Amino acid sequence: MLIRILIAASLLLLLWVLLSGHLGILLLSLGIASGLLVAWLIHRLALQSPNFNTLYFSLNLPRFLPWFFLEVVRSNLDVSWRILHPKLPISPNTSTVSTSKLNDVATTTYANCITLTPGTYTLNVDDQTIEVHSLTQETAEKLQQGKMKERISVLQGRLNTS
Amino acid sequence: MFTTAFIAILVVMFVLLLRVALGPTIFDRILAINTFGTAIVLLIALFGFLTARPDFLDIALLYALINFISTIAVLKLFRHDSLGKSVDE
Amino acid sequence: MDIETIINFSLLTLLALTVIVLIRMKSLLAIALSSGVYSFLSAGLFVAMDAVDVAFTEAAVGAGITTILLLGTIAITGREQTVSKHKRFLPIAVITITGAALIYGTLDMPLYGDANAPIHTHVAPHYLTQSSEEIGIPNVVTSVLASYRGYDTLGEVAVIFTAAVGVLLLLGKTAKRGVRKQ
Amino acid sequence: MFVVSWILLVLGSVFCLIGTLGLMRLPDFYTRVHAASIIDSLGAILILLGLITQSQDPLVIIKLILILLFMMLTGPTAVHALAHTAVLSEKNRASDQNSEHPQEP
Repeated sequence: MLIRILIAASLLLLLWVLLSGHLGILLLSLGIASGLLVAWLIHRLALQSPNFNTLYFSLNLPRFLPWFFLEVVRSNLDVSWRILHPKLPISPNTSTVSTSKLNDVATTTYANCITLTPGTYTLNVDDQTIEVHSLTQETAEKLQQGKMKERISVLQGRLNTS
Repeated sequence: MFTTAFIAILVVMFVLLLRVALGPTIFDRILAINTFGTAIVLLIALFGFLTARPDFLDIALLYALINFISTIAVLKLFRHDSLGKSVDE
Repeated sequence: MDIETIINFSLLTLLALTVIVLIRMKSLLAIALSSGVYSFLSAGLFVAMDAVDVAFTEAAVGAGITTILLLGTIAITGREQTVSKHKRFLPIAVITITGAALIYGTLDMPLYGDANAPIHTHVAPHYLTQSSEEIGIPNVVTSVLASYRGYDTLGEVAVIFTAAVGVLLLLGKTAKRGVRKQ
Repeated sequence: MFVVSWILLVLGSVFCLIGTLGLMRLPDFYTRVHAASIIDSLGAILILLGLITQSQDPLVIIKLILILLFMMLTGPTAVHALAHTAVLSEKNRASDQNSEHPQEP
């Protein structure tokens, strides 16, 4: 427990230094104090996830981000084109995609990635499925093919697919 | 250069305010207000560069966080009729 | 017209429009959120006037805490505005007279940005040049508030604390009654 | 570098403007969310990237990256919460009308 608080506190201290840019003794000690306080508050709120999946996940993230950024650009262009088109060629609909084999962190990431790409956003998340609102039929079908889910399930690693 | 982006953001803010005024549902208004927060963050970040003193970014940072909190608070109130209840109910 | 003037005018126009929108709306939830927009805009104006610290406070208090407090109040009372049947003449008269008096008061103030204004020639140069040696904190406003005017700040904090206790008592009491009802 | 930053900023502004156009043009709340997310995603990303390529101070770059990070983390959560609540309240209203006993708020 204590180790975890200390890890969180040192991460927060790093953030403090990055944001302030001052390295005086007074300011650093204030930073250490506030880092410890916030880490303790986070611990009390029980906001920390119970395992180290998150860490593993974050380390894998750089492999996913370039592809995801391209996907964001592509969907932005698509939605922009539809908005600019004089006839507004949209066919709004809701569909569900399955989140089987994804752990909690991966499910959250999946839902957030769906929302971040314009053209789709999540309406509801439960244990097995995500309910998605899509601007057009095509984007819904594209999501059903599950390319994004594949990439995210690679992220969480093959060992902890529970 | 920054002026172009700055004026674009100002136009965006005017239109968003129009959406807040028009509604029609409360969710349209909340959506517009949430996006308004994004626009303000971008505006302040741009302003720092426009005047060649990017010290204002701390405020933009603070706004990016506060905007989120107030949106979540109003939605929690909408769903539970109270701010005090826990989400698990 | 330079860019700063355009910025100031646009932000002030947006501020005025926000107020009109606020007055026209009936849903209190939407009004509470839109008052957040008002705070955001006025803080943007403070940034444009170089009052970064005021902008910081406005962002945290105006857009953050005030919105939450307003929402907490709405949760206890009701979501729709009840139109009052009072006469409108008296409030308008009071507001007009107060506004006129305030504008009359500003006529005596030095021009905006005037380098020879009293505030810029009295103690401000000392604070600006000496505070990093005397206090050792990078932010001048912080060292003015926490050290040069420490007693003043202590009084302010006492006032704010009293106000916070009052608000919490008001909100907390009714919330307990709500629990009993269930 | 200057040209890159200029292109990024202008493109970001264009996407923001398209997003607001969509906010006015699209027919109902559920479709307008898509338009708003253009501003939140590519509009914000491009403008902030444009600023990042413009600045030399590493502290400023770190702050801009943090702003981008916070936006990318909080934006979708807020949008999801909004859409979810909209769906719920629509369902509530429908069930209220069916039972013809509207609940007191």
